[in-house]
Amino acid sequence: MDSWTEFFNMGGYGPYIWSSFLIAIAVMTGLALQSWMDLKKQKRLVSELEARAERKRS
Amino acid sequence: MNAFFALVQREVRLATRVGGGGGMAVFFFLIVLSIVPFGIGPDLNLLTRIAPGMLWVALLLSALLTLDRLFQADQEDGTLDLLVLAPQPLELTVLAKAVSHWLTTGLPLVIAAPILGLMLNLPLDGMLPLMGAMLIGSPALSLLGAVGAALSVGVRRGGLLISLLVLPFYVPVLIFGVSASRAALVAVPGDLGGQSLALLGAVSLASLVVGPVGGAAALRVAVK
Amino acid sequence: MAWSIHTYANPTRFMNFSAIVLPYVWALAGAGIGIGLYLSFFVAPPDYQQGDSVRIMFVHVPSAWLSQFGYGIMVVSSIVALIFRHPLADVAAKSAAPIGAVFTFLALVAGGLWGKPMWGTYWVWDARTTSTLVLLFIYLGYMALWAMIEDPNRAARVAAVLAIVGAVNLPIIRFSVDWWNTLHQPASVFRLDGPTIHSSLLWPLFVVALGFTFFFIGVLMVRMRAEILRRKVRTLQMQQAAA
Amino acid sequence: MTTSEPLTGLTVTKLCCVRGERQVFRDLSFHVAPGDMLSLVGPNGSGKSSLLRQLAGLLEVTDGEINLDGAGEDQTVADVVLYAGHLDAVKAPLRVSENLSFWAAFYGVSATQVEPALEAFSLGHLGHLPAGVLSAGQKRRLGLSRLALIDRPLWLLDEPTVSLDTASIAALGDLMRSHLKTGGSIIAATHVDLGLEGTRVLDLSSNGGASL
Repeated sequence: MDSWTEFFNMGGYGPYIWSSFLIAIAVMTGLALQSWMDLKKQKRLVSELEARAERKRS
Repeated sequence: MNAFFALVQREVRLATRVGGGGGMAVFFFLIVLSIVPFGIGPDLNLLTRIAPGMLWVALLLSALLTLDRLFQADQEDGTLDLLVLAPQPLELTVLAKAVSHWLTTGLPLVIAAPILGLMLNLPLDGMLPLMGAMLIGSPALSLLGAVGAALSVGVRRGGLLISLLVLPFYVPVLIFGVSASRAALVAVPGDLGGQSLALLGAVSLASLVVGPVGGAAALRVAVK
Repeated sequence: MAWSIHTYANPTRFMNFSAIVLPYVWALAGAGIGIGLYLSFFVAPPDYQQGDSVRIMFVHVPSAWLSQFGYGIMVVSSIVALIFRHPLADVAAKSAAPIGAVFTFLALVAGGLWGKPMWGTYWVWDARTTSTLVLLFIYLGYMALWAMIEDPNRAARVAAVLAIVGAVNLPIIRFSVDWWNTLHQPASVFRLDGPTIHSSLLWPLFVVALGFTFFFIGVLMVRMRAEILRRKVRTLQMQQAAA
Repeated sequence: MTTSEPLTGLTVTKLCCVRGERQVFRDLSFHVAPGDMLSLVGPNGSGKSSLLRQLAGLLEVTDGEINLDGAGEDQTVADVVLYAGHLDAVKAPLRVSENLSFWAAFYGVSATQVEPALEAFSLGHLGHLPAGVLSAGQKRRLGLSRLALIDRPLWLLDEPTVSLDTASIAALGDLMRSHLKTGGSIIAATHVDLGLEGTRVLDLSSNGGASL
């Protein structure tokens, strides 16, 4: 147990180290997620528009 | 070359007939600088220390203020098409535009700077270095600004966009300009004034290439 | 067809290619970041001078590298877009900008969090920090230009001019900021050369940086896919409006 | 209006135009010889303005070719073409004569030509006034007086008769007739019959973008 506390404490630098890693993880995940959701949205729009064009043609 | 001077003459004439040309920019310059003491207090020693920097920042902002009409007005009334189609190289046309912007904004501000310097308690022997540095550095503001103005032709709220695009590119001008201006005020080891003045000149010369070439490239795209 | 061979063939090929490659890119990104972090936390020793705070470098250095990498991609793509009119090039340039901006931001944040215990302040106006900040502004200006011009073809060419003008000016800005910094550096503060990293940390750092780079490429591909589809949506909408 | 450079004609082959991803027209081919007047007709959005801007080099050519026959190697479109769009390019704060003298200087025309050019549209007596006080029709005439001022073999006119009265339309017709007589060519988008002999008509509606 003691070694874990020590590990998280990081020689007193813990707060800075962990917050920098957490911010990085949050921001990078957010970026990836936002990009992915945008891709999903565009895919949906394309299929909607194509379906509409198909319906019109038939 | 005739075409070049004809354009400069026309631009200056237009600027002086609409809203007094340089007058507006000088007024803006004055009002920004007189706001400063309200923000930081009337401590004369402090004002002396920050005067060169404040004067340069105000110069940048005033130059920006007049940039958005540089090509936008011509685009709105169809003049830009004819400027692009004229036999004169587009690079020279952009250069003429930048020169007229400097004549109606940069030059009046340089002339007004000593008077405004007095308000910020800038000592008299600091005036000449300040004016010299502004004279050398301000053309770069117009030249780089012309690229930003050309990039935002036809964009709604283009004025705001120009500021976002151009201000980062003004950083070197500001740094070398302020340094050259304060050399006479603060005792610095070595001939720093001369060195920063030379660097400021180098930035202006580089802008002399970047401005017309970049501006013309942007305009060709913007018209199409 | 408005898109026809000129604009459509290459994007289609890219869509197929990226769909196959993406899983591998994500796997490499995950492996690089995972292994690198394991090595750096459990294998590498703390720095003899900076102690454990040096571990912030595992966020800071890869981010700083990618802030440059992103601008590099933008400039190369912009040149290709202007000269060869390659339809994928401006898609790549547009998609790289927000990713580059995000990593520039992360580099600044991680730098600040390292600076607080080391220098006693989150923000210093030192040469690197300042020129990274200017780079962030240029990224944001570039993105604003894209956002404010409606027609993607026009926006692409205008933005390409900006990216190239920026590339010409960035060295000048760097130099001026360096010069400004040495000018104002009070002698009492120790040199801010940035942390020198012990060699036992160098390998893990390299592995993390590699993982970050693959992450960048992965996000770039996703964003490019979305951008290609966005343009297709625009075309379809215009066709339906015209019909 | 004499043509400064011998130009044997303008050949357009399979020209396409895409505006903001929308196809405006495609596979447009025609030839214009010296002395030819080509009238562009078609509904709104059929691409009359776009075609004129493409010919002037102000709009990207998506596909196809525009050839200036007989033009020298170093001759560009700018040396051959005079373009009058639907904006007048008139600066309100400048005097009428100043407006035109600027274009004279910018296009390398002698200042003595300014007065006759103004006279072509009976603006000579207004030269001292600021252009801002002119009516819409007068501004139009001031813009068109560039045609009398600058000497280029190929005129591209976009709705030149808008807001002109009958007398001015007649004056424009005279100017165009003398341009054609001296071997010049004109391509104009206009609904008004200018009474020019041998006008050919190019109907753009058949190349429409509706066939997307």
